[in-house]
Order: sequence, then C-alpha cells, then structure tokens
Amino acid sequence: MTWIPAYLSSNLLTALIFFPLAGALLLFFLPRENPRLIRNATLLVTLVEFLLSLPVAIGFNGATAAMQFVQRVPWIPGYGIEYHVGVDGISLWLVMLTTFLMPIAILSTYEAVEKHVKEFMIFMLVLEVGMVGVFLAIDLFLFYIFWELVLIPMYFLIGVWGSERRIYSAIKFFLYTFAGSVLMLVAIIALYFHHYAATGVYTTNLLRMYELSIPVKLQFWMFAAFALAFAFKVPMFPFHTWLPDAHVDAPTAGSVILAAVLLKMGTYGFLRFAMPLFPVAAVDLMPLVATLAVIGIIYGALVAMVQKDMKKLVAYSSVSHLGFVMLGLFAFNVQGIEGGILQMINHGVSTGALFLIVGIIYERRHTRLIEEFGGLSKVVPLYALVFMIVTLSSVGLPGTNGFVGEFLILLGAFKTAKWYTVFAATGVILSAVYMLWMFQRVMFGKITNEKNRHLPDLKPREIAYMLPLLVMIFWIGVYPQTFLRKMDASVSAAVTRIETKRQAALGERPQGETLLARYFDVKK
Amino acid sequence: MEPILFIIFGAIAVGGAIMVVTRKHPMSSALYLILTLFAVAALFVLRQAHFLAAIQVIVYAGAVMVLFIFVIMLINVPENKLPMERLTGLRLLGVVAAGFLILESAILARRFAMPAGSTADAGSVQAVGRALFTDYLLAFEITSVLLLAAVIGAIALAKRKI
Amino acid sequence: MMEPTAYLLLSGILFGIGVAGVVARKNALIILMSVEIMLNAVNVAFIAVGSHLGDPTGSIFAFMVMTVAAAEAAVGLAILIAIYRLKETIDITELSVLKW
Amino acid sequence: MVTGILDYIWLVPALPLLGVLLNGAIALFCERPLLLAEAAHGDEGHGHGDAHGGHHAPAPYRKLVAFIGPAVVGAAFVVSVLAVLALAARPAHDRFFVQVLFPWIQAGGFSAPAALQLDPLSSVMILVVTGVGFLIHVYSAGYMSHEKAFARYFVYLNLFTFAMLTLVLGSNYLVMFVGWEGVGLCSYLLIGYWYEKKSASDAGKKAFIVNRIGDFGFMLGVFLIFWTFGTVNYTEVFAKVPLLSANGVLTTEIATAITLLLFVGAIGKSAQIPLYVWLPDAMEGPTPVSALIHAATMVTAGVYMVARSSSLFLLSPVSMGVVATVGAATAIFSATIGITQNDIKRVLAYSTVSQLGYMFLACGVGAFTAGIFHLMTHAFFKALLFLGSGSVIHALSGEQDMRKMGSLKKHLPITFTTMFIATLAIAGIPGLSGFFSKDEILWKAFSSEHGHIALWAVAALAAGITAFYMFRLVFLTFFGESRMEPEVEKHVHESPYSMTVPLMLLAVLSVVGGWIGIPEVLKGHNYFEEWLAPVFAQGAAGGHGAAGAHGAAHHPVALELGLMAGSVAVALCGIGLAYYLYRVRTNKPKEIAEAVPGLYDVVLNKYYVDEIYDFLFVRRIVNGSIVLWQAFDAAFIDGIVNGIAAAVRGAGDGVRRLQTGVVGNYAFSLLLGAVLLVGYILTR
Repeated sequence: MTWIPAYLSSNLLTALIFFPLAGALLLFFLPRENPRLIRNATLLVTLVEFLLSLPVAIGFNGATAAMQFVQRVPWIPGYGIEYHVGVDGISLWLVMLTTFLMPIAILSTYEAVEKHVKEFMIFMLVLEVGMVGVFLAIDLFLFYIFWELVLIPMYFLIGVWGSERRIYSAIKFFLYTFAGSVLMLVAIIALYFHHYAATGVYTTNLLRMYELSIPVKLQFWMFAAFALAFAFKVPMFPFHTWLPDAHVDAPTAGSVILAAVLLKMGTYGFLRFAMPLFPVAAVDLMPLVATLAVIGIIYGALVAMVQKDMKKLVAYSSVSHLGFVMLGLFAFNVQGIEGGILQMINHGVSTGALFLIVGIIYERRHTRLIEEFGGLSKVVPLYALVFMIVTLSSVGLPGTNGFVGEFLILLGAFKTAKWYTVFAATGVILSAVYMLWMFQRVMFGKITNEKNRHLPDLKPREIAYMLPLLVMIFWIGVYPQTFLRKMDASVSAAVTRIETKRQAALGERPQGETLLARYFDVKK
Repeated sequence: MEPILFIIFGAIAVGGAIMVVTRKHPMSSALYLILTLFAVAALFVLRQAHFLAAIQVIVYAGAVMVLFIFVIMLINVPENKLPMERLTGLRLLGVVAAGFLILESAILARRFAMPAGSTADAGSVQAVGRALFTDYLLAFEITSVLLLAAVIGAIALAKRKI
Repeated sequence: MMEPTAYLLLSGILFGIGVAGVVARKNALIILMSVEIMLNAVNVAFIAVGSHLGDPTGSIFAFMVMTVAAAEAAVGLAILIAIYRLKETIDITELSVLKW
Repeated sequence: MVTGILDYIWLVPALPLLGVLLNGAIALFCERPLLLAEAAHGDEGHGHGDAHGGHHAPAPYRKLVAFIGPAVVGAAFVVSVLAVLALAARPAHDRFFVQVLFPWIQAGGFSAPAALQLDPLSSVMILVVTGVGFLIHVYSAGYMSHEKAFARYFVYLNLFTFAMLTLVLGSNYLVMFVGWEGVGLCSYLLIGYWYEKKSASDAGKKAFIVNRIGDFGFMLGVFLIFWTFGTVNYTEVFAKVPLLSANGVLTTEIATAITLLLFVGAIGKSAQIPLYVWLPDAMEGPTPVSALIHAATMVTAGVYMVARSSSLFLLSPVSMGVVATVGAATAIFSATIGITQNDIKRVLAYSTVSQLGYMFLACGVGAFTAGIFHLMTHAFFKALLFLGSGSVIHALSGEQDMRKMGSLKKHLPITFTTMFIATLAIAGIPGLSGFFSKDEILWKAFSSEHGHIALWAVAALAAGITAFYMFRLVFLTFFGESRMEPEVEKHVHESPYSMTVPLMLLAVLSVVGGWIGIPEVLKGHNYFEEWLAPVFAQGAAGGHGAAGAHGAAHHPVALELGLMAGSVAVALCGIGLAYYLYRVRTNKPKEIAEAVPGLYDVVLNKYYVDEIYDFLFVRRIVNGSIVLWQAFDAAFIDGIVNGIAAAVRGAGDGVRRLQTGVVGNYAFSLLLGAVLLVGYILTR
C-alpha cells in the first residue's frame, strides 16, 4: 500500500461508501426533463466509484488476515458504538463485485427505464451505498444500519419500476428480509449485553466480539437468530419463495443487483457473523444447514427446469447456486470456504449476465415466456454467442468461472460431509439440464414466431456492458489465482479461529454429550 | 336516630334514581333527579358535611338542574319523536352488568375496614375551607380554569351559526 | 356516627342505577341525568368515608366532583343542542355516523 | 536439438486453440454479415441436408477457413510426431516429460497446476488424435463445402481438437477433467450443428446431459483421490500407490470406490451400458463429426482414463471385474442391435459402442496395452468406415437408409475399396490391424489372471456378430441391384479427391496399423507393447505381481494359436451367414423377420431402451418438478406466507367491526370492563 498516499488510504473506505451518496445528492440538482444527462452523470459516478475501489483491490496485502484500510471513529461513545470500517480477504472481492457491477447495471437501463429516471438513479446510488457499507462495516450496529438501508431503495425499485405484480413482490421482499433482520437485531442486542456482562465493556465492535466466549446454550439461540435472518436473505430452501417473485417483477437493473449482490449479503453474513461468533452452535447445526443447502440445490434446479418464465428460471437457479455456496461455507475448511466466496463472485457475474441477457430480449419483445422465442440463434448470432458463453459459465464448464467455484466447494464439502456432497453433485447434472433445455427452446430450432424474425442483434452499448462480464468469466475460469491468493490468509485465519474457539468452548463440556443434552438440558 | 333518617333519605334517593332512569319523558326524569339530589344533600347533612350539603343544594340542584330543565324545554322533543325504548339485546345485558356491579360494590362495601378518625366536624365549612385554601389551593384554581373552559365550550357549541 | 358501610352500599346501588340508565336508555338527556346520578353516588361515598375518617379531603373531593359535574353537564347539553339542531333527534342509536 | 522439441509440447494444444481464434474471428466478421443478410430476406435455411445445399459461389473466406482448420491440426500433428520421436530417443525408463504452464487452482492444501505431460501412453493418444483428426479436417473441408455456417463448423472442430489434446496431455486429473468436459461441450455443439433441426439439438442436449452424468461420477472420484492421496497429479498419485496401500490408508474399498467412480465417468463418455444411449442419437451431427468424435477420439477418452489410472484399477479386483463385464456386456448387447439397424450411420454407431466394449474388456482383464492398441486400430478403421459412409451419403445427396442403396460398387469405386478394407479389418481377418488388436484382447480375456473363459466366449461371439453386420452393411450398400430412387441415382458421383485421399490414407493405416503389435506366437515382435510397457509396468509393478502383460508363459503356444483360429473361424462364419442372407437369398432376412416379429421389433427398436429411460427418468423428473413447483412451492410455502398475511388482515377486519358508532355500545364495553376488573380484584 506504500504508493497510496497515507491520507487517501486511511479514508479510502469511507470515500468508497459515501461517494455514491454524494453522487445521489448531485443528481437532485440535475433537470428532470433531461434523462440522458442524468443517466450519463450516474454512469460517471458509478465508474468513478469503481476506479476508487481499484486501489483497494490492488493495494490489498494478501499475506495478512487482519483488516486493512481500517478507519475507526467513535460514533456514539456512550454505548461503545463506533464508525469502524475495514476490508479483509473475505469482503474484498464482494465489494469489488458491487462496484464492478454497478456501472454495468446503470448502462443496461439506458433504454429500459423511461419514467422517473432521476428517482431510479438516486435509488440505485443509495443502494450502492448500502451494499458497499454492509461489506465494509466491522461494527455490528453500523452493519445493521447498512443492512436495513439496502431494503428501502430495493423496495422502491421493485415497487415502482417493476412489472405486473410488483407491489405484491416488493412488499413480500421487504417483509421477508425485514422479519429476518428483526431477529438479528434481537441477537445483536443480546450479544451486546452479554459482552457487557462478560467484560464490563459496552461495545458493538465485531473484532472484540470474536474474542468473547459465549455459553453454549446462548450460542445456540443467537446462532439460530442470526442464521434465520441470513437464511431469509440467501435465500435458503424453505424461505426462498420471495426470490422468484422479486426477480420476475423487478426491472432488469434491479434484478441484476438483487441477484448479484443482495443475495450475497446473506452468505457473507453467515461467514462473517454467524459462524465465527458462535462456532459451537455453527458446527453442531452444520448437518441441518447442509441438508437445507442440498435440498435447495436439487429443489431449485428441479423447479427451475419446469419454469415457463426465463427470469423465474434464472431466479430458481440462483437458489440452487447459493445452495452450493452455503454447502461450501459449512464445510468449515479452507477449500470449501474459498470455493464459497469465489462462487459468490461467480454467481454475481454469471447470473447478473443472465439477467442482462433476459433483459435484452425483454426490451425487444417485452415478454419473458420461453415459448415466445425459438430459433433466435439464426437471427441474432452474436447474442447467441454471448448467451452460450454465459450459459456455460452458469452450468460450470471447466475453463469458465462457474467450474472453479463449484469444484472447490464440492471438494471441501466432500471432506466434512461426504454424502451431502454426493447429492449436491447431482446439482451439476441438473443445472446442465435446465440451462441447456432453456437455451435450446429459446435459441435453437426453427423460428416459430414471426416477431422473432427481425430482432436486431446486440447494439454497441449492449456489447459494452456484456464484454466486461465475459472477460471476468474467462479470467476467473482460467486464472483464479489472482482472486484466491488474496483470500488465503483471511480464510485460513477464519477457519482456525472457528476451530480454536470451538475447542475452547467445548473444553469444559462433558465428552461426547449429545446435542440435546448440550442445548436443552435433556439428560443424555 | 341517624340510621332511621339514613334509611328514609336513602330510599328516597334510590327511588328517585330509579324513576329518573325509567321515565319516558325527560322532564319527569329531571324532576325526579332534583328529588334525588335533595335526598343526597340530606345524607350529607347526616354525615355532618354541611358545607357540601349547602353546595349540593345551591350549585347542583339549583344551577345544574335548572340548566337541564332549561335545555329540555329548549329542545322540546315532541311526544311522538321520543325514542321508543324496549329493553332488548345489548342494553338488557347492560342492565344485568349494572346489577352485577351493585352486587360487587356491596361485597366491597362490607370489606371496608378503616380506623375511625378523631375530629368530628371534618365536613364543616371551617375545616373544608382551611383544607381547600392550604393543601388543595392549586386544585381549586384549576377547577376555576376548568369551569371557564366549560362555559366557553358550551357557548361555542350551542351558539347558532350567524 | 354510623359505620360508613351502609353509605357505601347505598352509593353502590345509586351508581349501579346510574350505569344502568346510561347503558339502557336511548334518550341522550336521560343518559346525561344518569351520569349525574353516578357522580352523586360517588360523592356519597366520599362524604361517608371522609366524615368517618374525620378528614376534610372527602369533602374537598366531593366539591371537585361537583364542579366537574357542572362543567360536564354544561358541555354535554351544549353538544346535545347542537346535535338536535342538526339531526332533529336525540336518540343515540341514530347518531352513529362514526360507524366503521 | 531433437529433445529440445519437448519444451514446445504446449504447442500441440495451443495450435488448435489458435485455429479456434482465427476461424472464430472469420466466423464473426465475415460469415455473420452474410448469414444475417440471408436471414433478413427470409430465405428459409436449407442446411439440414447432409449432402448438398444452395449452390452459391463460395465466399473467399471459405478457402481461408478450409486452409486454417486442417493446417492448424496438421501442424499439431507434426509437433506431436517430433515430440514423440524426441521421447523415443530417450531410454525406456526415462520416457517421461512434464511441463508446468501456470498454477491454475490453489486453495489450502489443494493444488492443481495447469501442466502437460508426455509419456508413451499420451504420445499414442496425441498421434491418433492429431493424425486421424487432420485427415478428418481435410475430409470435412470438402464434405461441408456447401454448408452456409462453414467457419462456425471449423471453430467447433478446432475447439474439439484443443479440448481432446488437453484431456490427453493433462498431467493431473483436473486438467484431464477440463478436457473431459470440453470435449463434451464440443460434441454438444457439433451434434447440434444444424440447430434448426429439433432432433439435432435434442441429440446434442442428450449427449451433454448423459456425459454430465458421467462427469458427476468422475468428479466424485477426483475428490476421493485428492482426500486419499493429498494430490491430483498422476506422478505423485501413482508414486504413492505402493506406499499408501502398504500402510493401510489406501484400502481396497477406497481403491474400489475411486475406480468405480472414475469408471462411471468412463461409461458416460465412452457410451457403455447404461449410459450409451446418446451415441446413436449423436448421428444427427455431420458425418465427419461422427467419425472424429464418436469413433476415433472422444469416445476413447474413457478407455484412456482407465488405462491412465491402471495402477488404481489393478488394486481392486472388484473394479476390474466390473469393467470387464460391462465391456463384454456392451460389446455383445450393442452388436445385436447393430444387426437390425437400417441407417448406415446407426449401424456404425452401435458398432463403435461394441468395439469400445472390447477395449474396456481388455482393460478389465488387465491387458491395458491391448486396450490401447485396439483403440488405435479402431480409430483408423472406424474413422474410415464413417468417412466412407459420409462419402456414400454425400453421393446419394443425403440418403442414409441402406434399403434405398445397393450396387454402389460401380459408382463409388474408391469409397468401396477403402470401406471394404476397413470392414475386413474390423471383422478381424488375419493380416489386417483389426485382427491383431482384437485377437490380443480375446487372448488376454482368456489367459490373463483377471480373465475368464466366459469373457472370451462372449467376446468371440460378439466378433462373429460384428463380422456379420459389417458385411451386411457392405452387401446392402455396395452389392446387389440398385434400390435407389431414380433422381438420386441420376447424379451419383464419386467424391472429390479432398475426400477420397483421406479414405485411402486411412485404409493404409487400417492395414499397416496392426503390424506394430504382432504377437510373439506369430513370430512378430510386439513393439507397441514394448513402447507402452514403462507406463503400465509402473502400474503393473504397483499392482500385486506382474499382471502378465503377455502371460504367454504358463499357456502353451498351441492353445493361443487354437483360440486365434477359433476367433477367425467365428468371424468367417459370420461373413458367410451375411453373404448367404444378403447376397444369395435376399428375401431370407424378410422371412426371418416375419418368422419372429416380436424379437425383430424389439431389437429393431434398440430394446426400447430410450423409451424406458424416458419413461423411468425423464418423465418422472419433469412431472415431479412440476408437482414440486406448483404443489410445494406455489401452494405450500407461498400458501403459508400469504396465509399469514391474510390472517393478519382478517384479524384487523374483525376488530374493526367493534366500532359500531353507537355510544351505548362503548358505554357497555366500559361497564363490562369495570365489572370484570372489580370481579378480578374481589376474587384475587
């Protein structure tokens, strides 16, 4: 980090979080009648934000697991709440994913969003503030604020610019996540007071919470609360029904960001909060979480197969992909977790690209039903090529990003949960089935619908925002080291921390006690 | 001596009250109400609360009831427009509940057990006046504000829009 | 001086009757009068206990109750007049504009 | 100088990749505008016919593509030959070269570098892939000349060659897996080349998904390998085999599990029972594709993988048994189906499945060398057969049904002679390559310690049936009177030289190919075995005792000769039967068919395997998913969610009704509250 001026490097993260907010304020002053100016201004803001985030990625020192670019300012000293931000191996690439995807999402709205362009752009920028904030916050209170902040713009994005059932979906999305986060708030407060009881110091600083040893019974309930909140967000199997509705009724840019980044807040939450803070409960509940993850993988794939609406299909495929991520995280070893993190990035790139692709033909034909299409490959060959590459990356073909993530996840999970991996691996087959079947019905075969005969191929603007995604697909696929190298230190530190804390906590428990005895005082 | 008078005036009060509640025409109810008020005033006298008895007769029976009668005549609802009142449904339940309430207050009354006080003439004008202008001065002033508000309110409400 | 229990019982009865009147009657005027009866019942209780304890507070409270009763009657009747002028009726079951 | 070439081994896969990029650029910038212009004025595509398309002047870019495609693979062939020579120059035990390109995936203890490895086994494979591949590229330049999407075809073909070379040259299981799925992708693209035909895109999708089922097993095998050996590189894995099996870490159960999982991958890729169903449908693709992918190279990937992991397979007799039995079963099973097929390419497809069965049988009985030897010879004559059938179809402008052929001998002399040589080879007529490799397998099936008399019998019978249906094909297409439609017959013409020269070369190879592996018993020296010995010796040594690469010691020579004669006899009577049925009494086959209609229909319809699979799996899964979606997702979970919402609204509605507006009611509720309260105070 030597070449970044000291001043900048200490305030870089704060700049990163609040720059889009400044951009949003700037938009207020722009004339509403000139959407073109507003779009270009927002694009500029998001691009500068991306450039601002590059030094973080380049300057990030992969050797240490400690938080870097840390900035710490007392915020509410009375309660020990600080404005404490920092980045480490786990959150680095998620932040980069956010700043990388925002310009792409904005660029994709040039012809898609016509009404209330100013408000749309302001909501998108506020959304970016929330997302970047969530990944950088190290203070629980600050994290919770950003976690809630993200909901509001997304609610409006779906509610105002969505399609048919947008109000229902927006409310469903909002309530689902909100219910979860309320539970999390209770757990945070319990943690806060437990920390005071244990150490006599009021603080919401996550790193201090890591050192805290929490009695096993309390750990169980707190983990359950955190896990439920994140499970709603991931979404894990039984709590996923909001995702297809939210995606189908969100505008293209909205569902790109929703799929690419918002879902990752759930999995990131598990990795950053639920697992390290409550290791005993996390490892004990691993079978339950892994089962739900595997069900999610297979269930998501099977249901995706029979969808009639392309966006719903991609939404259910996200349920399946994130099932993989969860399985990876709960493998509790370096391969699994690194695979999980990488798969979060891959899912962001490939599913984001898939939604953009669906958006492109939606802009042309204003329908997402698969049977409306057919034989497009002859009419729009360049589009077919891009669609094929993204489909392969989503299916996880070696050489593309999907494979590296999925392979590492299954490899890691095989060690700790052999049979879960065997079932999860069928997901690899099922993903090929539904993706290729959809691709075949849309692209191959004869042109059935006259309207498809004269569809224009990709416009230069569309190529401009698809190209970076394709580059990422091959870059992660062929040379994932650039990404894995920077995660190693943090992930191994996380794994060892979980393990040592667990051993310590289990030290005084009687040997070989059953889970029931440990958590519910049922006599063994 | 006192119990006999108590029974007399108590009976009058209760009878008057019942008649107030049951008469069809508001005017007869008003008159019965005045009777009840006098009975209550008599009870006050029995309990040596002379000041209160006087106030009761002057303010209550005098001023308030006059107001009532005044309003009844003002409204002067014609005979046929008076609401037909058959005691059914919820209102019957209400009366039953009131009965219950009487029963409960009876039980409560029997549980009353407080030591008797020393000074006999607690209710006399001197005692009440001294208490009123020392401990309860603030309350006294507030009531005056309350009355003022009530007067203004009444005028504003009942005034014919000109 | 007599034990106050009898007075309290009387006060309970009067209060019950007043409540019955408020609940059972449809004529707003009668309801207002029943309220007056309830207030008087309360006064009886106050005075009975006040004199039993030899404490002037009983009378003070009764006095306060009376002023409030007067104010309440005044405002109540004013409302009633306004309603009657508007709706030509004082039957409370017909005055249910604040219906759901 | 000669050994220096080894450092450039990365050129072998890189050249086809270069071809992909060049042709890809041409396809995007030259071909696409042409196609768009054509699609624009609504000219309904016609490219689904195999043989010929609209005769418009070939655009200039076609010549360039027609040059780049084959040239790139040819160059790769040259580099491969030089590399193999350089390898051969080294002493036998040192024929081994690994080149690490860059660290591909590293996470925690796991490390899989992108590295290439050249040793005798992979050298044989790259020679076959680039050699036969080159000939097929030249052939398809002529064959596909009338196609509109010409450049796109060569992009896919080069991409396939790149993927196959990566598979073969990979120095660890992960790079092999990259090539493994890469060839799966290319076969999907090439089978579905005429994507406008629904049957073609269905076949492509089917191929990819069935391959993926195989890859599922392969992947699990790789995980088990990593967590047992701690690495996925071949050298380290095979070096650790003796150590780990000694100290009990690598128990036979684990070895069996690993090998069976890997074998699932092989079944998927090399179309063995039960995952062979995609290969016959893969005939939807252009014929050179069938020749390259579904005969010579891709399908042999499974055999290569089993051979590569020979030391693991040798550890578990159970796996060896499974491999052998599956191989033999597939050989006989698909051979029987081949008898009744009427589509020339489907006969060859089932024949390929059957021959692959032989190769797995060889591996199953421990004769990995024989398996690879047969793989090589099979690549020659099967590619020739497919290309020959392609030239027949090309001549008959798209006709594939043998019942509408006949008497082509006089029209297509070169095609006839080359195909006849290949048929002799595949039938196992002595002197030709097929004989040596197939006989080697038969002998090992009998003599090797993993072998069994039953396996030999089944294999011999299958050889007979193979001879029968191959000669049936030849007699139906080339002999007898012409059953062609008149206008088809009008312009039947021999294929241009660009197609017939590869046929001739392959014919030569089909003959010569066997001579490098003549067994001792026939006074020849088995160079091939000698060449592969170091790879398998290391494996065999690893196993318990020499598997008897040639196990001639404890079997009298006479027995070997006797069995050899036996297998030739079986082949001859197969040919005789075919001659009798299809040349002498041509109506006899119809009579037999009527005589036992049930059996004939069953066999004709491929034992209804596809229909069974479709009924058992596909329909169940699809319907199940619909039920899952509608019943579970939409009704159940959403039901709960919406239910809660409705309950909340309902409660709100209920409470709302309390506000009646009548003052009396409010007074009553007040009273009620008071009564209850006092009642509570009293009773407390």
